[in-house]
Amino acid sequence: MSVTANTTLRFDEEQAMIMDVARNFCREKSPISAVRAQLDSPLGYDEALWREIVQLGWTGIALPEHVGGAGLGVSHAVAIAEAMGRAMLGTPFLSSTLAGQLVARATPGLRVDAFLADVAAGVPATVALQENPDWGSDACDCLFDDRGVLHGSKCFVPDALAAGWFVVVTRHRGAPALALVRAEQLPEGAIRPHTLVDETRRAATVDFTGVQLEPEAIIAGDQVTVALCDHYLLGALLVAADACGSAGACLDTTVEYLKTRKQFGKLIGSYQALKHPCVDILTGLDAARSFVYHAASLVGDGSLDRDAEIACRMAKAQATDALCQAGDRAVQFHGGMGFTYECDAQLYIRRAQWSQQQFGDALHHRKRLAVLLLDQ
Amino acid sequence: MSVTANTTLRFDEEQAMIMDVARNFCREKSPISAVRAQLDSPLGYDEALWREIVQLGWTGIALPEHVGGAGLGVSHAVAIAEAMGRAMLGTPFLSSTLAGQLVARATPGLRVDAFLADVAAGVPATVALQENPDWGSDACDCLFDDRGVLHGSKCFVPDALAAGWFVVVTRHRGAPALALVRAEQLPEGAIRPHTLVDETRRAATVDFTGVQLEPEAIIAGDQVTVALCDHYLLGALLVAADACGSAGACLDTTVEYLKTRKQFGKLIGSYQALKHPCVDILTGLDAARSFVYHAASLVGDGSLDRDAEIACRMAKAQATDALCQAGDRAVQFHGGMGFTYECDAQLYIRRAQWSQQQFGDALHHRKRLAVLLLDQ
Amino acid sequence: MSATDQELKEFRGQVSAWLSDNKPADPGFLLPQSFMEVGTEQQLDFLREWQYQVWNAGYLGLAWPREYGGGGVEPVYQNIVDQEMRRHGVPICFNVIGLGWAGPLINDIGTEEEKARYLKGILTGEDIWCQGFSEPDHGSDLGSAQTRAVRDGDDYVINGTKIWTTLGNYAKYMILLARTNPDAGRKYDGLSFFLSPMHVPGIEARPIRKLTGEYGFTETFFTDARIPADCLMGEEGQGWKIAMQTLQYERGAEAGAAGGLAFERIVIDDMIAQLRDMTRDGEPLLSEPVVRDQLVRLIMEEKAIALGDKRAAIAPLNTDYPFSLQLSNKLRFSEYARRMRQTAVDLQGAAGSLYVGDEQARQGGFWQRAYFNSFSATIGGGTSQVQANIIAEHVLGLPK
Amino acid sequence: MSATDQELKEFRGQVSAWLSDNKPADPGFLLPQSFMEVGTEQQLDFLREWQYQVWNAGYLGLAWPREYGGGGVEPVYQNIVDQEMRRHGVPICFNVIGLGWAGPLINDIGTEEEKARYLKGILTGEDIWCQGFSEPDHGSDLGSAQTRAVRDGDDYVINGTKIWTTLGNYAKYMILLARTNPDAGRKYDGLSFFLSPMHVPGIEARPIRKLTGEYGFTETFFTDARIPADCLMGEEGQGWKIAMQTLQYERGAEAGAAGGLAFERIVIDDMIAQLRDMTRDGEPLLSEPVVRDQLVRLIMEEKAIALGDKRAAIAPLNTDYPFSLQLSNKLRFSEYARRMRQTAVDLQGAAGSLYVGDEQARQGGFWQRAYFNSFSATIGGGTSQVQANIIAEHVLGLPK
Repeated sequence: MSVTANTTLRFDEEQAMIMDVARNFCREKSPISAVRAQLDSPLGYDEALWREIVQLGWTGIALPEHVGGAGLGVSHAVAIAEAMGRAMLGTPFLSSTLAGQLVARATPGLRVDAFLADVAAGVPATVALQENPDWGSDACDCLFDDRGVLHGSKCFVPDALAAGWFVVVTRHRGAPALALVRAEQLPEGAIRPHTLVDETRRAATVDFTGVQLEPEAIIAGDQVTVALCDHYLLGALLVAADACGSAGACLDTTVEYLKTRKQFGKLIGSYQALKHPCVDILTGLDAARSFVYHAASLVGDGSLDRDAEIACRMAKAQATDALCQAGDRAVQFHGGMGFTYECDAQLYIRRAQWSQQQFGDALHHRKRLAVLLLDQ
Repeated sequence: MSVTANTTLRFDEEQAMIMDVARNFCREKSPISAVRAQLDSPLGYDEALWREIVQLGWTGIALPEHVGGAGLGVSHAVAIAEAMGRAMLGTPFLSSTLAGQLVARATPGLRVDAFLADVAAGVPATVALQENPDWGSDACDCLFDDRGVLHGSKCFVPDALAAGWFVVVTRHRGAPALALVRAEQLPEGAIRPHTLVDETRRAATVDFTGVQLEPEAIIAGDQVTVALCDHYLLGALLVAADACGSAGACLDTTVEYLKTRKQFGKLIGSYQALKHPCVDILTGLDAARSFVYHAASLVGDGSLDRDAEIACRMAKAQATDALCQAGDRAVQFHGGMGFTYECDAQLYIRRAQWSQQQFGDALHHRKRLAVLLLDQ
Repeated sequence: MSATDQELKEFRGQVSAWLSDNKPADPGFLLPQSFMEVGTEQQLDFLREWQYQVWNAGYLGLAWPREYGGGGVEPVYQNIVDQEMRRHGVPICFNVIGLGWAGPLINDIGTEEEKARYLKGILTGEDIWCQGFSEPDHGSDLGSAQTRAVRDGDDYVINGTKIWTTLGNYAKYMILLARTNPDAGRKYDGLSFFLSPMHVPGIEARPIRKLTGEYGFTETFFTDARIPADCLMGEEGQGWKIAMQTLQYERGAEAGAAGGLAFERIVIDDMIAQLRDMTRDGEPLLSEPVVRDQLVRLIMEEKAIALGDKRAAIAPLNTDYPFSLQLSNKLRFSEYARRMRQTAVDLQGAAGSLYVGDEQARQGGFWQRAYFNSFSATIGGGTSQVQANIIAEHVLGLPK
Repeated sequence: MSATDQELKEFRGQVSAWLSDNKPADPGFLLPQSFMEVGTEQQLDFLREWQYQVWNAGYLGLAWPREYGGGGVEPVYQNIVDQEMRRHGVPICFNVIGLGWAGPLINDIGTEEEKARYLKGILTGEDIWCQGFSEPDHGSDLGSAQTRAVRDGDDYVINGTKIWTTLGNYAKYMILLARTNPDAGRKYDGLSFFLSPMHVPGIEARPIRKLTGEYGFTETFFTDARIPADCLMGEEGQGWKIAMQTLQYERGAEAGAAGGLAFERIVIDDMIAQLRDMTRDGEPLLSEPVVRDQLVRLIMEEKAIALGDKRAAIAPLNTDYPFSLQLSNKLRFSEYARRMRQTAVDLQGAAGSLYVGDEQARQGGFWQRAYFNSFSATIGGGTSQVQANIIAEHVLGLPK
C-alpha cells in the first residue's frame, strides 16, 4: 500500500456555499482596522460580531441537530476556520468548536445535552487541557477528590475570559476523564490571562482548585480516551485551516507591497530575490490547503481512522510551517516598514508563532507521521 | 565552556609556501583536459605525474623524517589535498597519506619502517577498511586464522589497483588490528574494481582470502584502536579539504558560465535567481574552508583530542554539503549544457556524491557532533 | 452510446489479466526511465518489441480510428489501460513523440493521405518519431528558432541545428519547426511546421552524451537537406500555432494522445522500499529519527502533488490563486523529483558512491542515474527559475 | 612606548575585578539587547547610570585624549575592557552614535572648539547622540537623501524627514546628512554633514513602535528648523565623504571608537542553556535527535562565523575569493542570528506562544523579542537581499 495512497477530496455544493458565505462575511466584518481595534481588548473580539456569528449558525454547525446544531460535521467548521484565519478574526470559534466536539465525541449518550445546547447557542466554551508546554507530555495533575472537588491548574487555556463553559481534562480511576465546569463556579482570580505573542488571541492560566463538580458533570469511560486523541487531531486541523487563511492573507499583503514599492528605480516585486520566495510560500500554502481539504474530507463524526490522522497531522505540519515562512518573509520584504508595529506584517509573524505552537509543532507531527507511514 | 570556544587558526610561512606550490603545480599539471583523459584509465591517474608528486616530497610530507618523510604533519597534507581537489586531480595521494598515518600512529615502535619508507618513497598504499556501506557499522569479518592466513573481503578499497601495500583492518584477540599486505601477495583476481559515480576516483572490492601474513605484518595493541578512531577523522578531514577545493573549482566554473551566457537578451549571471544561490554556495564554502584550516591547526602527530575531533567532523559535514550544493546547482545553472557529459558540471556533481559518502556523510558527523557538543 | 460501468470493469479485468501474463521479465539490463533515456540498441529493441505487443493486443491507440490501426472506441478505455500499465509497472511505450505529439496532430489536422501514411507505423513502433523544436542558442525561447526552410521547386531546403532531439538517431520522421520567412513582422509568424523525413542526405543526428554517461538525445544538423514540399503541415507561417497545438495532447487520450506510458513513475514508496534493508550505525536506517523526518517531508511533498492535481479540478477550492496549481505543477513536481532522488542516493552510505555498472550498486545504480536524469525536467521545457518567474507574474501578479 | 604583556595582564585583572564588583543586579525588567532597543525611560535611566559608572571608573574612551574626558592610553586597553565586559555579560554602553560615530569623527576632524564642546558629554552619557542618515523613501540608498539644508544668514534651515533615528526622542545632538546643493552633478556632491542640535524649534522626533511592540527609533521631522551655521562639519559638499568616514570606526578602538558594548551578544550557548530543562514527549528536549541535528547546524554556523573573522586576517587563506569573508560578514551574521533566535522560539513548545510580559514566558520572552528584533539587522544597513547582490557582484564578479 502506497504511503501516499489515500488522496480523497470530497467537496459538495453545501460546502462551497458555506465557504463562500464565510469568506465574504469575514472579509466585510473584519477588515484589518477592526482586527487592530481588538488587540488590546480583554476578550479579543467584538461581542456584537460574535452574536452575528451565532445567528449564522456557525457555533452549532458541527453539532448534532437535537442540541440545536446543524449536524454538518467538522468538515464545515474547517471552511469557517480558514475564512476567519484569512481575516485574522479573533473569536472563540476555534475553542468553542473544539470543546463541543470533544464533549460530543466523549459522551456515550445524551447526558450533556445542556452543555452542547449552550455551545450551539453561542455560549463560548473552551478545553482546559495543558499543564505544561510539552505537547507530548501526558502529565495530568488537575484531579478531583472523593468529594468531587477539583485541585490544580491548567495553562494555555484559550479564550478563558470569554468562556461560559470549561471542559477540564482530568482523570478518573487512572483513565482520562472530562469535567464540565461553568465559569460561575470559578473562584475569584482563578483566571490569570497570558500575554500572547499573537495579540489577536487570548489564553490564560486557570486554577480550578476548589471547584465542586456536579456528579453529572464528570464524563468518563473508554470513549473519552478516544475523543481526547481525536481532540488533538481536530485541534491540529482547525488551527491548520486557520493558518492557511492567515498565510494567504499574509502573502497577499506582501505581494501588494511588492507591487507598489520602488527601490533603486524599480518596483521591488520585479526582483527575483523577492518574487521567488513568494512563489515558495505560495506552493507551500497550496500544499497546506490541499492537506486541509483532504483532512476535512476524512473526518466524520466517528472516531478518526489512520488516514484521517495522517491527513490532520500533515495539514498542521504544512500549514504552520507555511505561515511561519510567510510571516517571516513578510517582515523582511516590507523592509524598514516591516519592522514597525504599524505594518500588518507583524500581525502575521505573530500569528505564525502562535499557530505553530498549538496542538504540536511541525516536528511533533512529523515524528508521529513517521510512525504511521514508515513502521509497517 | 562555550560550544564554539576553540577557534584556533594556526598558519605559518611554510604552510603558505606549500599551499602556493601545491596550488600552482596542480593547476599547471592538471587542466580539465588532463582530468578527462584519465576518466577511463584503469588506475585513474598519470604515473609520470605521480612520480613528479613523489619528487616534490608530498607522499612523505606528513611522515617522520627517519623513514624519509618531512615530518611536517597532516596539516601540510591538508593544503595539498585542497589543491588537488581544486584541480580534480585523481592520484593515490589521499589513500597513501591516510594509510601512512594509520600505520605510523598504530605502531608503538619502529617495526614497520619498511612500509612507511615505501609510502614516503611514493609506493601507493591504501587502507582496506569497510565491509559494508554503513560508516557506523563495526562489523569486521576479514580475519586471519591461527596460521596467519587471512579470510574475507573488503569493499570500497580506494586505489586498490594502484596500491603496492594494503593496510587491512582486522581483529586480533577481539581487538582491532592491522595487517600489512603487499600487492604481490594477493591471489589472481582478488581485486574487482568498482564502478564509481566519480570517474576521477578508483576503488575496488578486494578479497584477501588465502593471503599468508608474515608475523611482523600484524600490528595489534591499544594504539591500533586509537589510531583507527583517528583514521576516520583524518580521512574525513582530508576528504573535506579535497571537497573544498572541488567546490571552489565548481563555483568558478558556474560563475564563469553565468558571466558569458545570455538568455532573453541578458547575461544570465545578472539574474538574482542564479546569483544569490552562488552566494549561498560561496558562504557555505567559506565556512567549510574555515573548518578545514581550523582542524588542520589542531591535528598533530599525537592522538586527536576532543576539539580536533569536533573540527574534523565539522569540516567534513560542511565541506561535502557545500560541494553537493555546488555540484547540483552547477548542473542546473548550466541549463541544457549542464545536462551533457561534455560540460564539466558533471565532474563536480559526481565528485560531490563520492565525497559525501567517504568517511561518513554530513548526517553521520552531525550525529556525533551532537554528542560532543550537547551532552556535557 | 457510452460504455457502462460494468463494461469498463470487465475491460479493466481483461487488461489486468493480459498485463499479468505478458509483463516482460527483467531483461538483465537497466531499462530507460523515460523515452528520453534510450541509450542503446538493446534498450531500443526491447522497448520496440514491447510496444508492438501492447498494440497487437489492442491496447494502444484505442481511441484512434480503426482504419489507421486504432481501436475506434472511447478514450476512457485507453485511460484504463494506462492506469493498469502504471499499476503493473510495465515498461514504457517509447515512441512518445509519435504517440503523443505527431500522431494526434495528424489525426486532427492531417490529410487522409498523411493519416494513411503515418499513423499505423506510430502505433506499431515501426516508425520512430522525434521532435525538432529546441535550438542550441535559444534554450527555453522556442519562438526564436532560426533553422531555415527555403522553398526550392518541389522541395524545401533545410539548414540549421536542432538540439535535445529525443531518439533522433533512431527516428524515421521528425516534427520540425523551421523559419520560412525571416522577415515576418512577428517572429512567430515566420515559422512553419513540417513532418520531415530523417533519412535524407544532409541530416545528421549526432548523439549527445548526457551527464549520466548515457545517450538518449541527439543534436540534429541540417545542411542543405532537401525534403519534399508536401512535408509542410498546414500553411507556411502556421508553424507556431501548430506547435502550440501539440501541447494540448499532454492532457491524454481525451485530447487525442494514443496512450501508453511515457515514463516510469518513480514514487516515494520505491525509495522507501530500497532503504528498508539498509543500516546506519548498525541499526535499521529507517529507525534513524533524522532520516525519518526527512522522509516524512518528502512523503508530504509527493502527497501534496497528488492532492493538488485533484484539487485543481475543483474550482471552489481554487478561488485564492486560480491556476496556481496548474501553473506550478511542473516546478513542484520536477523539483520534488530531483530532491527525492538525490536523497535516495545520499542515504545509501558508501554504496552511494557506486554507479550504474557496479555489481554492488543498489538496484544497479538506479537512483544515481535517476538523480542525474532528473535535471532533464528541472532544465528542459523552461528551467525551474523561469517557471518561478511565470508563477510569480501570472499567479501572484508580480511585475516582470 | 607600548604596554608590556605583564602590564596588560594586570590591567585585565583590575577591570575584571571592578566588573565583578560593579555589575548591576537584574533590574527586574528586560534590558535592551542593543542600543536600538531603548524603549522606556526606565531602561534609559538605567543604561545612562551604567555608562556613567563605567566612564567614571576610567573604562570608557580610554584611547581618547585626557583633556576631553578620555584616558589617553593605547587602544589595546579599551579592547581589554570591552572583552571583559563581554565576558562578564554587563549591560551595553548605550550612547553608541556618540561613542562610535560622532565622537571619533570629532576627534579626527573636529575643531578644538567642537572637541571641547562635545566629547566629554558623549563619554559620560549626558549628551545623547543620534544619527540622521536614512530617509523614508530611500531605504538602503543613502546617497539619494533629500533632506534640504539651506544657508540663511548665520543659520541653515532644515526641511525633510529622517527615519530609524535611534534614541531620537532622547538625543541632544544628531549627526545629520542633508542636501545643500540639489543641483550638484553627482548626487553625492550635493550632501553636507552637520552636528545638529535636536532641541530647536521645528525638529520633532516621533517614536516608531517596532514590531516587537516596543520603541527605540524615531522618525524625525524637520520643518524650517534653524540650526547655527557652525554646525556644518567640514565644507559644504563633503557630506558623503564624511559619512563614509564614520564607517571606519566600526573597526573599534584602534580606529577611534570610544569602546563599550553596543549590543548584547546572544550566542548559541545562551540558547542551548535555555533548552536544557525543556522536554518534548516527556523526554529532555536535547535528547530529541532531530533537534540535536538542528542545533549542531546552528553551532556550526556560529563557529564558522567566529573562525571566518579570524581567517579574514590571514591573507594566504583568502586567496580564492579575497574579501569574501569581509563583504559577507553582515549577511552571514544577521541571517544566522535571525534563524537562531527563531529556532529558540520554535523549540519552546506551547511556551513559544507567550510573549514579553507573561510571567510564564521563558526568560521573560527574551527569545521572542530577540527574534523580532533580529530583523533590524537583516533589513537595516542594506537588506540581506541587497547584501547578496553586493557579494555576487564584488566577490564573484557576476554582472549587475
